[in-house]
Amino acid sequence: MTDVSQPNSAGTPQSSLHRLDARTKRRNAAESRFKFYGIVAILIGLLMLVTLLYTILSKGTGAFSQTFVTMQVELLESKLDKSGTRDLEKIKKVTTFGYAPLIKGAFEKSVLEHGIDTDLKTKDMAKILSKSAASQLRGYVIANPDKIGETIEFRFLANSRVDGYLKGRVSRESIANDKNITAAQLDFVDQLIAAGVLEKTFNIDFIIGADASDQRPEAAGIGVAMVGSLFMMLVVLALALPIGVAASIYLEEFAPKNWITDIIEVNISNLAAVPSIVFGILGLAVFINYMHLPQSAPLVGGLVLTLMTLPTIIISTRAALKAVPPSIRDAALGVGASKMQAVFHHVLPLAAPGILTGTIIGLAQALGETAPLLLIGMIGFIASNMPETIGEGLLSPNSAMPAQIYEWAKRADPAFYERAWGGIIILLIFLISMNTLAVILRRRFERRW
Amino acid sequence: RDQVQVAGSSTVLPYASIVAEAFGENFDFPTPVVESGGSSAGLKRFCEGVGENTIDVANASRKIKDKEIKACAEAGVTDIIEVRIGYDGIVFASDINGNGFEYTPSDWFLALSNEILVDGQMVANPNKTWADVNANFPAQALQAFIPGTKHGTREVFEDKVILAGCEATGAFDVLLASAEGDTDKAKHKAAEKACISLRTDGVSVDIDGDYTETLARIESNKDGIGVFGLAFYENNTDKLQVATMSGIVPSTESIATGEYPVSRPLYFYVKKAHIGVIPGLKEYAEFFVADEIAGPDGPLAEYGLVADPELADTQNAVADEAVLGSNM
Amino acid sequence: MYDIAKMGTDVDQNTTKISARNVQVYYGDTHAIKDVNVEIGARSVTAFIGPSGCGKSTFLRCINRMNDTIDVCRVDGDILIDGEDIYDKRVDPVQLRAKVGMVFQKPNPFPKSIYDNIAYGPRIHGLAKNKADLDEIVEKSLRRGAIWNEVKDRLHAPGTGLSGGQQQRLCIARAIATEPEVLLMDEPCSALDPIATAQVEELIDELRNQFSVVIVTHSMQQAARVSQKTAFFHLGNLVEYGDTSQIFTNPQDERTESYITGRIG
Amino acid sequence: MYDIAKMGTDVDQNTTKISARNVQVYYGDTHAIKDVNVEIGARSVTAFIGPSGCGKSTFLRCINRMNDTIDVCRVDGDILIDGEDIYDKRVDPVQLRAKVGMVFQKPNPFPKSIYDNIAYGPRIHGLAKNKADLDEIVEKSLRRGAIWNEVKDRLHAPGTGLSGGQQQRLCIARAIATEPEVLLMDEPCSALDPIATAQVEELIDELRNQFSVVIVTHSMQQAARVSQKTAFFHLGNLVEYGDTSQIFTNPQDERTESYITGRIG
Amino acid sequence: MPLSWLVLIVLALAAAGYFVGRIRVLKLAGGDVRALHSLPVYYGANVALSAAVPALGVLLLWLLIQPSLIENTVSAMIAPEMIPEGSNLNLVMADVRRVADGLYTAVETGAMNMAQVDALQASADVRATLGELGVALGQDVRPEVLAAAKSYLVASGTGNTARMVVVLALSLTGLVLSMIRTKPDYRARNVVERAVLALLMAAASLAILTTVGIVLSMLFETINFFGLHSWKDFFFGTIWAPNFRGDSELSILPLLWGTLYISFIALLVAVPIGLFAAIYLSEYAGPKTRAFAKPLLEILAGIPTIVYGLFALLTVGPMLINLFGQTGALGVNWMSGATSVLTAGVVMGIMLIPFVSSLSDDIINAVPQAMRDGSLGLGATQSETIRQVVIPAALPGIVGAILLAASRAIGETMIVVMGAGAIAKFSLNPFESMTTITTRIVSQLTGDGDFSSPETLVAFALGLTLFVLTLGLNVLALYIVRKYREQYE
Ligand SMILES: Nc1ncnc2c1ncn2[C@@H]1O[C@H](COP(=O)(O)OP(=O)(O)OP(=O)(O)O)[C@@H](O)[C@H]1O
Ligand SMILES: Nc1ncnc2c1ncn2[C@@H]1O[C@H](COP(=O)(O)OP(=O)(O)OP(=O)(O)O)[C@@H](O)[C@H]1O
Ligand SMILES: [Mg+2]
Ligand SMILES: [Mg+2]
Ligand SMILES: O=P([O-])([O-])[O-]
Repeated sequence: MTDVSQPNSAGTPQSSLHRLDARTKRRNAAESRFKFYGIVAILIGLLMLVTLLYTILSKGTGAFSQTFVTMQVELLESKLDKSGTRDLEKIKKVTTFGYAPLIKGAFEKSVLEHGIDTDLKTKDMAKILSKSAASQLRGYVIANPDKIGETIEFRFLANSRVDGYLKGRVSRESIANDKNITAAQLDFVDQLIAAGVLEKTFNIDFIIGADASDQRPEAAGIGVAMVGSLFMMLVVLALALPIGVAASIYLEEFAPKNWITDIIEVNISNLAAVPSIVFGILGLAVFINYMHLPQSAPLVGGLVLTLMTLPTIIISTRAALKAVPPSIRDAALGVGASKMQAVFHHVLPLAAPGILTGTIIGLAQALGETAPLLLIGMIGFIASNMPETIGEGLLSPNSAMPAQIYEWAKRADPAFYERAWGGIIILLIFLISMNTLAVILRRRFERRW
Repeated sequence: RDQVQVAGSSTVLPYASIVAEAFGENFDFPTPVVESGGSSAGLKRFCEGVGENTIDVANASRKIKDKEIKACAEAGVTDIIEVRIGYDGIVFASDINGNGFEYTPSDWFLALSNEILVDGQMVANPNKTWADVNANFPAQALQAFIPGTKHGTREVFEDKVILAGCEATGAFDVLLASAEGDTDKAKHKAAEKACISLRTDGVSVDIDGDYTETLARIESNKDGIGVFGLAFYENNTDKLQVATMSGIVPSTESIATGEYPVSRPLYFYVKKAHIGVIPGLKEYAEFFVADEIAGPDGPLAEYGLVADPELADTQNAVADEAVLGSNM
Repeated sequence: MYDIAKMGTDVDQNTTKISARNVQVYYGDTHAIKDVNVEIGARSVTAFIGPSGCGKSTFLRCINRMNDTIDVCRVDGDILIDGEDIYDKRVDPVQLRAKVGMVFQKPNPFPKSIYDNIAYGPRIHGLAKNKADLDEIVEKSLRRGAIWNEVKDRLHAPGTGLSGGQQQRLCIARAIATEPEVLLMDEPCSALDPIATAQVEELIDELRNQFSVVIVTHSMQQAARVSQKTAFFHLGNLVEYGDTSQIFTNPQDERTESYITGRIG
Repeated sequence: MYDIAKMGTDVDQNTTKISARNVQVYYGDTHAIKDVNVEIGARSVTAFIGPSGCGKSTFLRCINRMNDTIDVCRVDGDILIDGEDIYDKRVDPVQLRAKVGMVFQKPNPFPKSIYDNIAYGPRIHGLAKNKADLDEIVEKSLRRGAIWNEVKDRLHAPGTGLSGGQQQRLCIARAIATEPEVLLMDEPCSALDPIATAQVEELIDELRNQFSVVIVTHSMQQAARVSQKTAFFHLGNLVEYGDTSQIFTNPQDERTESYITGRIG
Repeated sequence: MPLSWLVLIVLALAAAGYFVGRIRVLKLAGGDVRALHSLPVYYGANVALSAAVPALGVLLLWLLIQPSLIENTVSAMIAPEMIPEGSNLNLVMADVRRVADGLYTAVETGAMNMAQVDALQASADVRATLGELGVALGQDVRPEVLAAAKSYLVASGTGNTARMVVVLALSLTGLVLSMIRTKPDYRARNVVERAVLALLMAAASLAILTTVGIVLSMLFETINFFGLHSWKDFFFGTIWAPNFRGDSELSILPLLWGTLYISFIALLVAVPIGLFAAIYLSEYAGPKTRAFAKPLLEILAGIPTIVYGLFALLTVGPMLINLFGQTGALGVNWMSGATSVLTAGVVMGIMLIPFVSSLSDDIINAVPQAMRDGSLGLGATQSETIRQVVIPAALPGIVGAILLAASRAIGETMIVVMGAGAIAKFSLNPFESMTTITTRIVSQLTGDGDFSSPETLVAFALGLTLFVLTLGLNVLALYIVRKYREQYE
């Protein structure tokens, strides 16, 4: 038979598979184009990510190093304890302003010791130091009153202009109108560098320290805010996870399908869309004004963020529960487990990785949130000490990392700007670690059954 | 609670934070907590009531309003101590490498107002460049970054610059003549309102953020002129050059003497009921206005606060715990 | 292999274990089971056969009230086990299901160890006084599930790591562990290969010494091999019920005949 | 009904349409198809039977290279259609699949209207010049799919709203609409009720006048009813291939016999 | 007894009940678990719940009701003529409460005893005494206030004692009753499970509670706002121009327009990029690429929005000017300022990419393989399959993802503040500055205006309106998803 060569229908004339017809070629081209769009889309996304990360890194790494001046300071008894009784109350009477002569003295000594030739007055020399130097000295003296009269080596922060000079942010041209620093002072700085008195090193205080006022950018650190964020995250984790999981279990496993569950469902997805500032309004009204919880406290921040994160956790937990195959539920029911037992013994453990992923994403979102904190008093100048107990950590005033970054970004001294970006780097390290954890969990537990 | 709790104006915040920090260093009291969030939000929380769970001090970049005093009283906050700490200078600055300007209020009115007076008629503002506004100026495109309507600075800008310019150019009289209203007062108000209505074609850009944002705008648009606080300008002299107003260079001195016209007073308010209850509250208030802090040589002035020539009166008032309305 | 003639030798199949009276099942508006009456004997294997969608699974799931978990499902009529109505208000379905075990079409071991798979039921029903007791129950169940030898060395390996046939026998062992009186099996071999199927069938044949086994199958060969009684369902009706040998050799109903001879289904 | 004797009357079945030579299929390390050689005739129905997991579906999917979509799947050996190697580099699987249509086990209409379901293939292959042309193709395909009468009044209703049997016939009509030369069917009736099955079988019987049909089935009755040739697979091997009548009445291989008589599978 | 002690005792009773219940039932069953209806833990839990739940419930109610009861009795003591000029009963009562609170603290800390409190005279400096204890009083205490405060204190003292007795009694009764009921055939599991179910239900209702809280926390100020400002202007006006002098025009429409426009542009960026990325990841990419690209893209969603704001201001704005500005590369002079709807929209779009891509990727993956097989089997190319079969099938889910992204866009603040400017106006030109509802909420709330002026209160009206709008959007989304869901199942 010659069946094979005969056209068997009107539409497709018998053709060799080994030759592409024009239409197929066209369709294949469309195919490649389509795939190309996909690659381009991903590349755009990744490019944006890289640009953002590059911007952040290039602007923020400077915050991790700082310029220090190392000097011998004589703790003059004549200035600090005129009576000589070492009575702490009397020593405390000397305010930080009273410590200025000590610093001037230290400069005098340094200049002599290193044979630096300068016309600068000691008062102007002292200006290259941070304003925190005096309080650093005072703090030391109050802690060690017996050291009065001795000469101790101190490492002082240089002020932000000097630090900027070492980091290339400040130049001799740029300070033309700057009343905070003069060219002569920069010359002096150069001499100090040559003498090895002044150097730029890694600055751990940025990571563990507390905020400083607008005049002392060099002394500001994000550590306490980090602890504030940590406590808020603890609250969120402790509340949002159990409540979110409980709500999801009810909705997914037990709730009858009726209008009440519909209302709850719409509510939850709507809460996910409520601008975060509105949660701040809610927090102020309910937790502070009505329940009288303390202001600026991480506890309140955590509660507000809990309400904000709940929808995220509920939505992803429900998805995780839904993904557990019904056969597992049947199996449990089949051996006589109650529905509650089936859920708690089998479904929940299987959904755990999904739930954790959702929780981590929710936490990450909460970690970066600023607006609601504005209304419950966690933005501003909150230079608390590190909390010592958990209770104190929850209840004593504190800031949070994004709030601190936001606050720094607004301040006048450009040195704060660098710190804001540095803070963003730390925040991002947290976020990326959390994301990585989520990915690892997802990968580790994905479809084990 | 053992620390003083302060909230309010973001303009006062830097000064308050400098004081709070020094206070914490030199006293045995813990460092006060100073929140930002705006004068209005601060006063609102101030007027929430008395007690540990309310704030002790509200910072404000304006005087408390009568309505607010009333709302305070309704919530039991009756004895309020008003403390004026100094003045905030408001300056006009542009990119350091661009043209310098010497303004008068009229220039700003002619640059930004919605309608200006041309040949006795109010017409839609036709000016495109500074040269159109004033022949002495270079032909640089008009672009102004002014505080958004939420900022107190905006009110000062409108009052002391635009309105002054409106009157100086004669536009005010024309507007008053044609203003609608039953009473003189209403007419006056309508004319003022017309004066300060600014053009919306993108020449004048409201900045709702902070001065950092204004600075960033100028950096990305070199033609822009921005409105800044004096303190902010002084910390960024490497990027900005300041313009004079009516021939006066803004500085803490020229503002303190009143030569430079554009400035506003800064305040904080203390709840008398909390004095003696919250440890360190009175000490904080006194420390804030002490000469070594708020005086012309103190750190606040160094940072850019215009010291109050009548600081001594304020110090006495704080020491006496004189409350609002007591001298009326 | 399995001989149909063997059936007659059984003792107990005349004692009624389960009896259904006028059972109707609705899924929302669909009438899935129409007026079924049937008496299922103790210690015997009963097969439900019929074309796809005829309601075999539905009826099977009525017997241990697994249908309760389907929102839209509604059951009318009575089902008595040992003379007690299982749809009575006083009956706790959880307790019922401990008494009426179930094995599903697709093997569904818990993603836990083999030991825990078996121990789960006894644990939640408090069947073991102590660990030793539990160990004993586990071993006994695995032995009765004819899988002990294959898994005794890896009781703490995951149950999901077994082959399909092993998994299904594990599931049967799991169902036996709670000491049920009735064992329901919904197409237990449809996911298995021939060798695994043979093993499970052998097991079923042993189980009927102790349990009343009801098995749904789409394979007439299988029904013929393992069951003593067969019920033929068609479009929700129980068309014919009787001794397996009789159903396959001499069906009374025309529809049964068409089905058996391969003209429908 | 379908008569096995009918087979001999067909004309074309000796013309080879598809021939497979030493085909091996691997899923990763699993050797799923072992050295299969087979010649499938034009205009006839060929049935693949065998126990579950023996590789029927795998081999079927080799014929239109649907296996390409499975990452781990690797095919060795040659498959020729009309003498051309379909695994040749120059062959575009897209073109191939237009020529070799496929119907799946579970009816899978697109979530579109009935009309669009059918028109989908002709549209992407540009088979219709205009709307009227397309309408005609749709009507013709639905007629050949023996479902026209049931759906002609609701062509724009969703295809997913049909009953299972209707859906499966819709899928067949959809496959025919692109004018393929070979039609592969993987257990097309396993999800259907008996009535729907009968309709589909009737349809297959008609289709063989134009197409070369290859059908996988788990039901030997079905194979006997619809096919002219039967291939029996076991554990990845093609054990026996020959005329259906011969395979069912006089199998050569022992394994085939065990399967047919119900001792395995 | 302080409240915390009471709670602790009840909890301790519950804990004890748990163990006793367990032991008792095992004993009754002769140590044989098999003789029990439920596992022993359930009997224990049942006793614990009976001891704790009713008692704590009553305690909670008590805490809510007692103050208002006492308030009523005490306020009867204050005769109308005792209320000073310009004040009202509420204010006086607030004073009474504060003084009573102070006295309570004094007694509690041991600074005074009840006798001393009784002896306290208004003439004595009550304010100073209490101040030392850390209790702030607004003004000196008047005699009638002190008297009322004392009776307030006494009443609440009595109330507290009664509370303690009742709560403990309830707890013990619950304990004993449930112990009596504890018999081997008692259905302890069913009871406990019902209680757990109630807990789960309560957790789910928290969402509703939050909603109610949000609405309530904004409702009163919104009503105040509408008392000061015409609702017609707010909803139907066309100008947004807050003004310190008062008498501002505050209409939501230009803000709504800005919100929608910016969100629209954001979606215009995010949806195609996100969708194509999702398609590539789920349909083309190998598992390795997917495992690597997906989490990387998700980082975009985690970057704090303030960073995006700065990115808009410093990078994207100037870049757009370089393209569309006067001296730009295109030479079109369409754009004069770096802040525009386009700037904010583009940056926001970048932030939203992962919302669309990750969710859509999951959804596309969930489309049954049978759909793809059906199409491929007809000789469709992969892209044809995706465009004509997979995407339509996944559409409801994709719409859901887009709606989520839209919600985020509507609620976003920082990017708009820094990228779009602060001008409220109606314009179609994407190169102009505009602003959104959310940013106006923040700026009116944190601004310098009088806090009881309409210019500040408008924030609450805006917030509530936005809330209602998004609620509507979500109802719509639910409806769409319901309507099209499971079409392919
Ligand atoms: N959950 C459900 N909701 C609605 N209808 C259902 C449901 N489960 C089954 N049905 C319908 O009830 C009828 C009987 O279904 P059932 O599953 O009992 O059949 P079956 O005999 O077990 O079929 P198969 O051999 O395919 O398993 C069918 O028409 C089916 O469509
Ligand atoms: N995607 C896959 N990946 C790995 N192994 C597979 C895959 N698909 C099938 N297999 C294996 O290949 C072998 C043959 O499978 P195939 O699906 O071809 O069997 P079948 O004869 O069609 O069985 P059934 O009657 O159950 O459909 C089986 O062992 C199966 O487990
Ligand atoms: Mg079934
Ligand atoms: Mg198959
Ligand atoms: O924060 P301010 O009130 O000063 O603008």
